[in-house]
Amino acid sequence: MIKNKKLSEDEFFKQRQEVLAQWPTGKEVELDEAIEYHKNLPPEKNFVYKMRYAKEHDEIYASTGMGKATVEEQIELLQYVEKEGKADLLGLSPDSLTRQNDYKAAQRGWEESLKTGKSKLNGLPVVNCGVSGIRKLVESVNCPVQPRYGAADARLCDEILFAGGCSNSSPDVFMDFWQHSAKVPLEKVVKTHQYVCRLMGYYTERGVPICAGAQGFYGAGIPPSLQTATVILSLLLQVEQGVKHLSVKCTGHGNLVQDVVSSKVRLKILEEYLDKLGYKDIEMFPGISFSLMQYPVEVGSSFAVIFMNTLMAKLIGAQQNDIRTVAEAKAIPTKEDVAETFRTAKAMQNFIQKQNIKLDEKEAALEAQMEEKEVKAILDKVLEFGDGDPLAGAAKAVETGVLDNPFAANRAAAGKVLGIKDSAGAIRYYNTGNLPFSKEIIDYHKEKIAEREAKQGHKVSYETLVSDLLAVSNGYLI
Amino acid sequence: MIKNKKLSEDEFFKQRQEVLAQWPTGKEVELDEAIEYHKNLPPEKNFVYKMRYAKEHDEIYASTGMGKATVEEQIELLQYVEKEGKADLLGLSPDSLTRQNDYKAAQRGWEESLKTGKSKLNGLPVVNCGVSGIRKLVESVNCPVQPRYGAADARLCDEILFAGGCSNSSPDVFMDFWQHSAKVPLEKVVKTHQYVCRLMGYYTERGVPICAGAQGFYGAGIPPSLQTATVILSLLLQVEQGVKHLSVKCTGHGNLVQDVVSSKVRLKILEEYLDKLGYKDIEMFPGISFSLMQYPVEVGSSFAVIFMNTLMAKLIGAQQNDIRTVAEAKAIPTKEDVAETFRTAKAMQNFIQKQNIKLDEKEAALEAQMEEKEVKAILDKVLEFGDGDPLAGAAKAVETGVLDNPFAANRAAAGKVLGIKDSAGAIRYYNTGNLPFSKEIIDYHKEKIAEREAKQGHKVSYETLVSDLLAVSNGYLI
Amino acid sequence: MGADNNIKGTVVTGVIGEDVHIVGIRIIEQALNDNGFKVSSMGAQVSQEEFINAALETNADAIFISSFSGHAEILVRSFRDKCTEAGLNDIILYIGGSLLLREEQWEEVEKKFKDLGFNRVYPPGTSPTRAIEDLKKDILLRREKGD
Amino acid sequence: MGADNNIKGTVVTGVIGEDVHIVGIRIIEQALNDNGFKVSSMGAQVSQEEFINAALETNADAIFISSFSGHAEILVRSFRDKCTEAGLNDIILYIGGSLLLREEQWEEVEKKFKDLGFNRVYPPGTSPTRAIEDLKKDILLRREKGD
Ligand code: B12
Ligand code: B12
Repeated sequence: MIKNKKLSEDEFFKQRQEVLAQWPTGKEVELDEAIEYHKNLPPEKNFVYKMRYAKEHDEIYASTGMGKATVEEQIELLQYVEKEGKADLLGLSPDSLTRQNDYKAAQRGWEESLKTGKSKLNGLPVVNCGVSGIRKLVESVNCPVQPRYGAADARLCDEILFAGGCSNSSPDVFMDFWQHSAKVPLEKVVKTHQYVCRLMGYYTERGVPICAGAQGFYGAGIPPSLQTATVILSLLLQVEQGVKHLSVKCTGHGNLVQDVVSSKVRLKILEEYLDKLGYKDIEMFPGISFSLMQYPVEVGSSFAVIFMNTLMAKLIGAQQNDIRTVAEAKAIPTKEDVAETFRTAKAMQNFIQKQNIKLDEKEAALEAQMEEKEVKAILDKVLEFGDGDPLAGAAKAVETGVLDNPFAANRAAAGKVLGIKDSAGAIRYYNTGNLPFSKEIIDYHKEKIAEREAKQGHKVSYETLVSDLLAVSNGYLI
Repeated sequence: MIKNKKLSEDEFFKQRQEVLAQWPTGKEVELDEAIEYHKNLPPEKNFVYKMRYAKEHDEIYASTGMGKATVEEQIELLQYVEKEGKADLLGLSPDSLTRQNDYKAAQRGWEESLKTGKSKLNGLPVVNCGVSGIRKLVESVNCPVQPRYGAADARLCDEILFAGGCSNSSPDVFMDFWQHSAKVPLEKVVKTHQYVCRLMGYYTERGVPICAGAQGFYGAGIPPSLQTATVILSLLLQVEQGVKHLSVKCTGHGNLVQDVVSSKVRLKILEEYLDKLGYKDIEMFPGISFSLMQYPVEVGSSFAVIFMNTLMAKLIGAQQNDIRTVAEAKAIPTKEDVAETFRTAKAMQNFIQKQNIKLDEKEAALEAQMEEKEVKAILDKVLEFGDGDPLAGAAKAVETGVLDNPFAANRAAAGKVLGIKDSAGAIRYYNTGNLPFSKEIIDYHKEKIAEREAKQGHKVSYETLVSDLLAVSNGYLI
Repeated sequence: MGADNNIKGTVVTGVIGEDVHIVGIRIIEQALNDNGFKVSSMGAQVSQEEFINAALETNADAIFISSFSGHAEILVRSFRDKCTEAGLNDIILYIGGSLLLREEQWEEVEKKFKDLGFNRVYPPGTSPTRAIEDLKKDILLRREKGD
Repeated sequence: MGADNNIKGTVVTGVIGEDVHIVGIRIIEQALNDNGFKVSSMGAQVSQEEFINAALETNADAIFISSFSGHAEILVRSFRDKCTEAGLNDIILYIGGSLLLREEQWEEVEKKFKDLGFNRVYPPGTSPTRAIEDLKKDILLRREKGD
């Protein structure tokens, strides 16, 4: 049975031996030495310090994933983006073989890339590069190197990243279960995540703040409340293990009222539950990504997506402007792609960050009310299943579809819930599946959909759903 | 002595003979036939109808100047931009020789361009192309072809444009006096403009609505109130001659509070003066351009400028999103430059146009109050000089610097007023020159500048002014 | 376009390798269903062997492989041979997605995967309708040949 | 940069032809003034003849021509010859702005205008400081030659 309970130091260190034995580079990790290493890094390389600075100075920082197959290529990429892209955060994407713990295959890709001088992997094979490789990377730039990835079991990879000088990760249990694995059961994912968060807590308790992020699942096309409930559960796992600094990811869908409201609701309910469950001194940094199922192929429209992302960041008070490069729809971006995208984002951020615009509050009130009810309905059901423990009931919640995800890669997903846009571009529940919603909530969404049907003069269907998923890619909101 | 008085039909037709005799193509213009021609055009090609549609449907249309040296090249350009740029309005820039009435030199450039197949002029030699050329152009596309230009004497050029099927122009007396001529005296510019507006009124009175635009002068770096006063005077000239449809251009400088406020003040005071001076049934369409002295050379930042322009358009409720292409800083844009820029703008417009965001009203109130006082101080002084006539006192106002422009090409400008940014990026009067401002107003601006000096720890200077002019070009607000 | 609307068949679908990008193939599956095909959906992270076994079990006409990791070239190496070895003679093989790490000329990408034994190759953003039209034609052809 | 800071002189400035883009040259003028040069400012829409007459009148060391219309090539044709004819021997001629209609390789633009007799050619966005440093050097050179 899973429980949301801090691993004892014994358990942690016992498991740690196994973890570090998974690949030869595991031997390079020494916790005390790593903590010393962090303490000697310039503070602006620490992700938490950097976020705190942004928060205090109303700054917005662009962030995106970037990964090459070798440390040398990655250094070239990050240095270029730091200089030519005026970057404040430098993303680091591990490759997908590493994410699946297939270090042998990653090794082959790595060696072939070293030999040919051409990237043969879709990211950096972090584990194969080892602590020394990551340190070389961290030392080659001035901004925090920010690992950005999901994996069912990131234990060894995160060990190496933290020992290498990185100070954030995203042990996001539901994201990683649903989106980053096809066959791993939830219980297993919970365990690897408890380990990683315990490790982050370990550093944090010893004066090296490490930030944990979560976004619940890839939210494109799904109404925000389900994602919010899931994010909160993921974050509760993190704080129980000793994490103190949270990067709370919010998802924009295009309707700014809904986007801003859902980010506020997300933060508010999170605080309520942290409070209720007794977690103190938690620092939160909101981030936003305009989450699309399909990014625009056409470069012009992809700048418009960055426009919306930046505007959302401004309106919700995010520190992180989590964007995709203009090459997103096509392939792994080149350094020029990233730099151009970042320059645009930087100028937009500079132009907008201190401006006095906001959302029309009146329209937002009802939306906020309904969303709060939705989130709490889900969370309370999960807590009920777990007798007050947010994780103990999670497996049952997933099984019964109280927590659901229609676009999960994992087979263990009810996959009943479906979203569709209303006439203002907000995402509504087309199908609430087994979400524990009251009639009031269900009717609210039905009404919004009916409104759209009335406006467009025909019923919505599965095709509407697909066209909604692709609208923004083609330069339309709906 | 100039007076703001409608030309009698006699005077108009007498002058018209001279005008049409300036170049052989003048003979092609026949008013009654042209009116018939307009009435047979599809309504969506009429600029006023298109603006009205946009206003009623909360749409925002991108607009930019585009000019090639031959009708054939211009057709290729406009068709490409209409299709690949999803354009709603198709700008048409006459070349600068035509603007200076040097039709002979324009003819040489035109012929050389026809011969070599390469554009040798910075715009279309409208007069040389004649009515048939413009009609060919208008018939080759579905959107309104929108002449966008300034000239001290546009009489013949506008005759040909209107007869060719265009339904807007910008007989903007102060813009054209200060910015588009170096030596022509104001009185002369007033006369040519009264003629053009009388012509627009003539069409309008016969059921072919023609829209007149004005922005006062090229406003980059100068606080909005001076421009607003000047715009209003330009518009008063237009309506007196029978113009009924106004494209009221607003200028963004980067601080959204100031930008939105100034556009509202502009419209409000315009209505007040129209009312006061007895003009009825005037339709107004606001437009906005983020006016920079120097557009970004770097493509990334230039997309960020379009971002701000579009956001401003949204916030002020503009129909026209008056933008520059990403090539603006460098050269006359290619068709690909325009299409890419327009695609971006279109997606941004689509994303934002129906969203519920607005300005923080509280901060805006004081700004609005002060700006109103400034505008009225100037206007009332000009009216006082003219014994209640807005144009009779204009020459004196220009001479004495009650109307002023520091970046005028025309030698007849006091050139004393200077602007500088405050710490929030709003433009303030660094020097009020001879503007008839109260101590309250002068102090308000001084305070704002002092605030900036305190923040940055040193005095502002002429260098600050230059660096302010270039800030946005480099991706910063200030 | 000419293809008989009564042509139906069985298709095994899935995302190959360590890849989790499931959405594209889900949409294709829905469209196949809507068009009366039997779909044997394997989901994400499917190995070559799993594809082959499912095809054998369902006596499939076609296998639809989706791949977005950028590792497709390595992941489908010798897949056609293994199909043939397993007795899946002339089974229709389609592949689609974001197949390579760097954007290359589409013609080259297509050629690469045709040389690897795929009947058809689809770029990202392919509409389901197009794939289904193609499939109908290919099934007809295959059956005629089989006759 | 090596140039004597006491070097001063007289400069005629203006925008040539039908061109009204005045801001760039205004900034240059301000900088020339700040550096102790005498500036004879002709403003916008200045003809070749007006430039030459002003230079003769003020006994100028240099003429600064600004041009943004894209028509510069035509507008300055045979300007150097006319200067010489008028007795402005070896007068320093600078030109700056957005000189051609299409962006071309800068080296080519520069060569084109050097061939037309200009001592120096500046792209848009040139800092005043750079032009003034150059001018000091060129004036020194010219005076040394004159000796
Ligand atoms: C959503 C997404 C994710 C989600 C996936 C969620 C999920 N469970 O599905 C998450 C966040 C988990 C994710 C993770 C990663 N992703 Co991802 N992801 C995307 C994204 C944004 C959209 C993909 C999508 O769903 N499109 C929507 C559907 C409807 O369109 P479609 O997939 O094109 O499908 C249509 C057609 O292609 C066609 N089709 C598809 N397959 C087939 C097969 C056949 C036979 C036929 C006929 C047709 C067909 O039919 C579909 C319907 O019309 C793309 C970028 C983009 N395209 O905008 C990147 C992208 C695919 N991801 C990419 C990468 C690299 C990764 C990561 C490795 C992380 C990283 N290093 O950046 C990890 C991989 C994890 C793993 N183990 O695989 C790259 C792939 C690059 C490459 N090929 O070189 C892309 C292109 C982004 C990029 N530019 O870097 N990703
Ligand atoms: C403002 C502006 C206008 C204003 C001018 C206001 C005024 N009275 O000055 C208005 C609106 C009137 C205008 C009109 C037109 N403009 Co205009 N305009 C611009 C714009 C946006 C900025 C120019 C500017 O003031 N820059 C700011 C100053 C500080 O920078 P700068 O000019 O580069 O100057 C610096 C240096 O270059 C240098 N420098 C300049 N000259 C010299 C000379 C010497 C000797 C030296 C040493 C240094 C030097 O020193 C300066 C200080 O650092 C530019 C595009 C851009 N650059 O963003 C287009 C631009 C210059 N305009 C252009 C055009 C074509 C026109 C029009 C013909 C309209 C049209 N068809 O689009 C008309 C022409 C009217 C006419 N009769 O000439 C084109 C020129 C294209 C080309 N060369 O091929 C540009 C590049 C826009 C474009 N991409 O199409 N314009």
